[in-house]
Amino acid sequence: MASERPNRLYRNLTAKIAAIPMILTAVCVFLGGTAWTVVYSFTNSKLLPRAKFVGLDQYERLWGTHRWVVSIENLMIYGICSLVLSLVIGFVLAALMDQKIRFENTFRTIILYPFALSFIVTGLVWQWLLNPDLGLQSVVRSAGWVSFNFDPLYNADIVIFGVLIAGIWQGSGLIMVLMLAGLRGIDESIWKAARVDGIPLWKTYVFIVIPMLRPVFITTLVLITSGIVRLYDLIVAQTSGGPGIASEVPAKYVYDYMFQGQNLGQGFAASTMMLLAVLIVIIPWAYLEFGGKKRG
Amino acid sequence: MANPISLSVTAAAIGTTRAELSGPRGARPKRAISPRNVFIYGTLLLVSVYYLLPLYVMIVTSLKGMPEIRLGNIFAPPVEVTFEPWVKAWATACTGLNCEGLSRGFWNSVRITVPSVVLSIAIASVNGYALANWRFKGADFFFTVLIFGAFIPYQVMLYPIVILLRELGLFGSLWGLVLVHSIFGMPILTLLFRNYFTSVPEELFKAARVDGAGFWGIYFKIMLPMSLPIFVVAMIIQITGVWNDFLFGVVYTKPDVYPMTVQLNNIVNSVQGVKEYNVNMAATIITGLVPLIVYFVSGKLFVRGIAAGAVKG
Amino acid sequence: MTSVSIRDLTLKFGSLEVLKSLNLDIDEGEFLVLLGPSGCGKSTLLNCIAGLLDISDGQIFIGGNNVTWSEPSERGIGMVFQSYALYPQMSVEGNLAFGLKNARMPKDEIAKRITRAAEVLQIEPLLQRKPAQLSGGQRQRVAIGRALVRDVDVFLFDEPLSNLDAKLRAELRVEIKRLHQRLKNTMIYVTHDQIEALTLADRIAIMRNGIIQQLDTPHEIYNRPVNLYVAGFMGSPGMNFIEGEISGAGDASFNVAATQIPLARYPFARADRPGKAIFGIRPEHVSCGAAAMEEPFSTDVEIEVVEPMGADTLVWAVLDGKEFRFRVDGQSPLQAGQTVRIGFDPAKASVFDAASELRL
Amino acid sequence: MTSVSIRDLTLKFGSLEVLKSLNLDIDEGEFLVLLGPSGCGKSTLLNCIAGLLDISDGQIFIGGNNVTWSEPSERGIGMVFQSYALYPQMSVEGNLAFGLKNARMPKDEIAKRITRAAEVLQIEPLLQRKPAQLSGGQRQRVAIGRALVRDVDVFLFDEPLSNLDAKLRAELRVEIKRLHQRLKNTMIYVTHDQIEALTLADRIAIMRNGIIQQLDTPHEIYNRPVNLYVAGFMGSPGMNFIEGEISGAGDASFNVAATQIPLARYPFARADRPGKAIFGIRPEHVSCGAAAMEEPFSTDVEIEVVEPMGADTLVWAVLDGKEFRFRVDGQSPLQAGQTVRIGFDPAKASVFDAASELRL
Amino acid sequence: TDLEVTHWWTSGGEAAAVAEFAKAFDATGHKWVDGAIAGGGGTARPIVVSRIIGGDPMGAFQFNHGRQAEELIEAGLLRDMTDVAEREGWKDIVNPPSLLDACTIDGRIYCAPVNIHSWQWVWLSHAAFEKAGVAVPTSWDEFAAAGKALRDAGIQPLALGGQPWQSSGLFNVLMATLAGPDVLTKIYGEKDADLAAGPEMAKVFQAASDARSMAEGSNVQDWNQATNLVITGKAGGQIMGDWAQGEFAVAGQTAGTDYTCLPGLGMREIISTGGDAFYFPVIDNAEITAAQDVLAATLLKPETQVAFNLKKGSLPIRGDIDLSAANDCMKEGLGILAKGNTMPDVNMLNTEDTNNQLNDLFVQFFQDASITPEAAQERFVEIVRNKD
Ligand SMILES: Nc1ncnc2c1ncn2[C@@H]1O[C@H](COP(=O)(O)OP(=O)(O)OP(=O)(O)O)[C@@H](O)[C@H]1O
Ligand SMILES: Nc1ncnc2c1ncn2[C@@H]1O[C@H](COP(=O)(O)OP(=O)(O)OP(=O)(O)O)[C@@H](O)[C@H]1O
Ligand SMILES: [Mg+2]
Ligand SMILES: [Mg+2]
Repeated sequence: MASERPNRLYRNLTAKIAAIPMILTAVCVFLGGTAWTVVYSFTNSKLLPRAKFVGLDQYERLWGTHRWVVSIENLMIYGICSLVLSLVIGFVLAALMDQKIRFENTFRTIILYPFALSFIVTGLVWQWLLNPDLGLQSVVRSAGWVSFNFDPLYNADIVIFGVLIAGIWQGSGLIMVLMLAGLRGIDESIWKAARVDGIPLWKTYVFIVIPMLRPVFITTLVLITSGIVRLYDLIVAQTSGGPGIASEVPAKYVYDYMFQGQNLGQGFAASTMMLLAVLIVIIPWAYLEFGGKKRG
Repeated sequence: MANPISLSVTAAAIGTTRAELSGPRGARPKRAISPRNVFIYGTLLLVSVYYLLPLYVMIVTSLKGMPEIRLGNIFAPPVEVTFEPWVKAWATACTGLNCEGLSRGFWNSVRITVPSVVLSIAIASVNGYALANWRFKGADFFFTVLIFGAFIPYQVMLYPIVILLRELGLFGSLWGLVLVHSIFGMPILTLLFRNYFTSVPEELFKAARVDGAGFWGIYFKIMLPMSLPIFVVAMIIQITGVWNDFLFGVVYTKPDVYPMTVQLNNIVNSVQGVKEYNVNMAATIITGLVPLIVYFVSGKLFVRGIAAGAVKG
Repeated sequence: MTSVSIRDLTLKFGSLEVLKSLNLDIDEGEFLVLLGPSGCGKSTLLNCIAGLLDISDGQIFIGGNNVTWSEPSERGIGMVFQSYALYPQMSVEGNLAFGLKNARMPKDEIAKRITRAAEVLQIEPLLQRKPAQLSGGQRQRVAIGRALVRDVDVFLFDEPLSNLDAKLRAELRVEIKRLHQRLKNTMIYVTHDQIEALTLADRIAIMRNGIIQQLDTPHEIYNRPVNLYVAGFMGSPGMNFIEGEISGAGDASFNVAATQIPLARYPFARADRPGKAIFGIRPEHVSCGAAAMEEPFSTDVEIEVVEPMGADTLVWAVLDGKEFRFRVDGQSPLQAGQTVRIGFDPAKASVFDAASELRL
Repeated sequence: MTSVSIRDLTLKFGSLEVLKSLNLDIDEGEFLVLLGPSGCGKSTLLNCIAGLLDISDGQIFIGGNNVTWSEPSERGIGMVFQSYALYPQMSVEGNLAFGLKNARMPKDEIAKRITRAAEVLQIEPLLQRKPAQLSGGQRQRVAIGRALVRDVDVFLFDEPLSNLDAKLRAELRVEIKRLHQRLKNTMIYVTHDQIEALTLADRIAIMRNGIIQQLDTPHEIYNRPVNLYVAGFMGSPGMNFIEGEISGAGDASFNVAATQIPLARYPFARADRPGKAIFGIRPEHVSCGAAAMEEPFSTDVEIEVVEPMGADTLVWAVLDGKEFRFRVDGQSPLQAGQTVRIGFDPAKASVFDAASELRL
Repeated sequence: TDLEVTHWWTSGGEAAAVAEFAKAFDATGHKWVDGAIAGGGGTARPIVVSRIIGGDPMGAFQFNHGRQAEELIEAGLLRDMTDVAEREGWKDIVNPPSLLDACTIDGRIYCAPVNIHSWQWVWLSHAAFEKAGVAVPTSWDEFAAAGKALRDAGIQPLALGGQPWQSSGLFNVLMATLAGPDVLTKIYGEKDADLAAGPEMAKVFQAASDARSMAEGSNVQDWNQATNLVITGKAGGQIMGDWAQGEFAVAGQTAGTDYTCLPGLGMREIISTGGDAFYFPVIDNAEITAAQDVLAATLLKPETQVAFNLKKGSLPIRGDIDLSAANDCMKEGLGILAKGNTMPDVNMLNTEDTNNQLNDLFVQFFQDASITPEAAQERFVEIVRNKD
């Protein structure tokens, strides 16, 4: 039996070997890919990546581009609305589902099923439902309300909300399930204590329960945010960025410039800006998750 | 049982006033249509309409003929039910020269989805297990990077991965695509598994180590049998993701292994004259059918697994 | 005066009848303990009184009012839970004030009450802390405080101490007792720890399967259990039970195998004495060694295990092939394997009918 | 012969030093109990011995071998956990067999060992059940069985009884004691319940903040605690402490306010007796009423709370303005508010230096 | 040998045309494996590029003529087809020769041009004008003047799809026909920013603004949906390249009776000579290389050219073939081509990057009436100044 202190590296060697796929993915793909992207964002690569550095030119152009600014604005609007609405709708629905209701399974299934569909499908369906000549607007008009106007996908001012309707439709089910799971995890005696204290139900939710659901909110926040940053398929399927450039988003900007515009450098610069934004979100999260508390 | 209580009770009962006895008694009266119930069920029903409307429209439209669609109301049920759009979507819709509809892509999708799901879950569950129970130095760092990966827009990684796959000699093959799906599924799945395994009592793990089980012994004999709910969650998420993927399927493979979604895109985007909404809708439903069925079948386990794995952020 | 009065209370969960036509009267200022094994319906009864569960049948009166259909907050009760149920993100002060603020009590009144409660419970220095920063005992005190500030007539406790370790439990037990002596409120206290029940209660109600088995003072319950169940339930280590037969009428004796225990000094509660019976004697009523010879009954037993417990020592011996426990002084020199003389006074014993399990 | 031997064991979690250069020798067949408050490092020490934690410094020997860097399964130890840690998806038999299968033992040998262990623990009828179908006590027995079948030299128990209710705890305690008497393995047993420690241990190690305060027999620890901490920790209700001063040299006495306690009969451990000191006497060493007058020291106290606990009664009184507890018979007629004479023998007391808190 | 060919010809007319290629190629004993990607160049190009970079290229792929493939050629990823070209005498037959120039880098030929597409057409619906009671216009100016009448008749005056390239295409057509091809060549080819800022361009922008008001309310995405509006008489006209012709053909309409086409918008007889070309990635497999050679040769064979271009509605790249079966519009195009009134396609002058920027500008301009022509021109000048 060993009396020498063995090399640290060999302790739990199997575990380390088993983690190699993860380490490789993390380091080679995510870190490596990111670094590669950042490096090439300083070049003037066109169709193929080329190491001809041009400093910050791509970034200057990026921020001078009207479409990028619109994209960022859209993402902000969509992001904030989607975050708030997803959380609110998800939570309210979860709270309703938590009232020991009948047909809970049915309602839950109805609310969650869009989650199983792809964004492409979601985009198509809602594009159709919101089509003024075929969808809701024409139906309401043919029902007699002739002046009814609801054509978000063809109105540059509100097109992003048309996308939002579809995005919420698809995403809020999962949030609801997460919240519901969180609610179910709350100690029943908290509810009892609040009732004995004579606290109205809504106050119990707002002042006691919601603060207790912090971990769930963090999980959902991560989920929703990562979805928002990646928003692409839905836009492409639903509006293709239109009308005009009114519903453009950064991910689409990246894609279009990299592949359609054959200007990789510009695409990489835009990606780098997006990654930067992600880092701003994720660093506080990682800090909360790993910084203070240790397992014990 | 005859005991002193009954005595004391009668004595006390005599002492109480008659007014007391006439007060409310028994269960609190409940009305089925209370404002509370109206609010709850009303809201839920209203919300259900919002969630069901698209599905309804999809189904109804897919059963109509084109003339009917052009004339009418998208919410009206079909006057004349026709399954032709379904047949067309499945078997005869054309893209370029291929007129096999979605059927061409269905088996490809299966062939892509099954190994992708299996591999990604296998890797992610081992990762999660290693992270939760065998915390080695640097594990948290790698994990954070992995989570960071969850936020990277796919488009950004398109080229680096092309290069990666080329170097691995996997580009264009089914396995290359499987690998890509495993890589992009890894962050969220690993998070799920890690959270789940963290919630398994540590003592179980210790007991198994004392019993002489190694890394794999504990994983297969102790952890795996306990983690059905989280596997279901991972499976649903991954099946949905992989099956619905379009970008990777089209970029990293070639036509003979194109998944169904590529076909769907082709059908939907190859407009021949007017858009054939009924065929599009039929194609859309057919494409979404597999994840929908998987989800309907295992929905309950999904919710259970979510409760077990995801909430403890 | 009666403070809480329960009439024919029945509660069903679906088809499961958890409380069965239960009657209970609690006097004002009384400390009543509901004691029973897990799942017997103690918490359910408490929740019914608090109005947290809708009852299936019967009536509940608190302070003379019929509160059967009232909201929990209108019943004049305060409740303390096993898991404390503090609002985790409010400070201690916030926890105490929250209910009062909801009742739109003026600010200075709230402050006054909190100060008073904090003083009574000695949690003044903790008022600004969050529950997570408190120890178990401190949390428990805050939970009590939450009931205290509301100035209620009846306090309901649901196993308030069972999450605490033994030492803290002992201390808080005394604190609750003192609190009761000071406040003189009616208190209904659920526990499955008999030491708590014995030390705190004015009266104890022993429950089993939704039925109250015995409702009496701790002394009576301990010394004169009405049935075998209560006898076995109370006391740790439990009463020694010996199965046998009663013979004779006036100067009866209890016979088991070769041993005869005279029952002349036993105060029979009933006249009819059937044959098969169970004889019970508490370990602490057994003397040993020289003292044993002076008891009305004595015999030899072989010692199997000796458990020194500090203040006293528990001895596990074998009497007629059956386990027999008795308690001796902490400094006792007894050793496993030894044979020793033990004795007891049958007057301190309890004898039960073997069939009905009722006290004879 | 030494069975387990720990040399200068240090363990850090990050910068937190949980165990500080700890030394401990455990004889073969000894029953050692690690006792201490929550968070003092008991489980950590046990995990180090088991090899479940990588130590920061020091060495561990089991059965004469240096096992500092061995795998847990190679150390010849078996471990029983607080939450049982049974593999939920395996039957009882599967649970017992798992370790043996891992060691690639032949099938018939496995069967033989399981049969034997099941017999010893009386779980033969349960072998085919899943853990979820077992009661708490049965689960605990299976958990012990898992260590038993592996035929290990050293059993490690981490609070094996603390999830059980009081009654079951008392029973299983005796079973573990019997098991030890039969098997004569070395056992290391972690608990924070002092009754368990006193009843089970050959020797007790009292820990605090990762340091062993006293390692001795239960009797010594109970009656001659080496410092104030141990004195206060052991015993429930705890020892009464009175702060005061020692005066005189040969026929010293302990002075507090008006009261003087003669220390002539106290067996001083050390010659130097500084002024300020703390006098400790256990509640059960205090007599009351008539008996008090016969003790070397007696005084009057006022009774505050009386806690009848069945077999005996705990009285909380006030002596010189300070809380003072003593224990009397269960049938005692004492009442709150009464004044009563108490007395004790200073020879049974413990006196500590006020500054160093060490026994004088 | 199987040869996988990637292209984005998936609309009705396009698919029928591709089928002709496939038929001709299959007749040589090889097999055309169709790799159609719907969604246009934007979707297809990254697939092509990543497969080539990824080392698993298709046998051949379609790109637009011009600078799109430049870098791939420079990186040595595409085959030098000079041998085939010489064997087949492409130099002599391809007309106009500028088409082959676009395939030529450093004197080597890298692609096989298959058709000529011109952008400068407007397609007018007879039914629509009849309904509006206006004569079918003969020039852009007349069309613009008829806009109000059409709108009053409940007809969408100008059909315009929402895809960005349609908007910039429309603008480029206006520029070429109203300001003239020289201006366009100067601005795009020589980055003449002053000219771009000048009054001539201001006029073009003004015309674009008129077109914008005519196109308002045209809620379609794809170009052929827009064409369909014209075919069905829901819209008065559409400015779109000659590929729209294919859609009219598939719909069974006849030029002159059902619809009218005006090359150069009826303002100036000029067409651009863009088009599609096939490229052949380097594949280390002799059989495939041979099949690529055969395909390249087949694509330019006279019979193939005739069959393909008739279906596609584009002009053949060789002047020596008989197109008597062609319809009037196509014949007009051929005529202009024969006269040599050609100009280079925008794709040949601009990189995709610049096109992309123009797309962004004009799709916004045409969809958002609040952008003044002046503001748009300013941004236009900016793009021209910075283009490479
Ligand atoms: N919401 C419920 N639905 C159905 N059965 C219930 C419910 N709550 C409790 N029960 C059942 O009612 C019985 C009484 O439960 P109760 O909680 O009152 O027991 P208890 O005496 O408080 O036990 P413990 O000491 O474990 O707290 C148990 O058998 C329990 O299973
Ligand atoms: N994995 C860990 N990381 C960091 N600190 C830890 C870890 N495990 C335990 N600790 C700390 O080490 C100290 C000792 O913990 P340990 O579990 O040994 O206490 P214990 O004596 O067993 O307490 P208990 O009676 O509550 O089980 C505690 O302060 C604890 O917070
Ligand atoms: Mg309970
Ligand atoms: Mg511990």
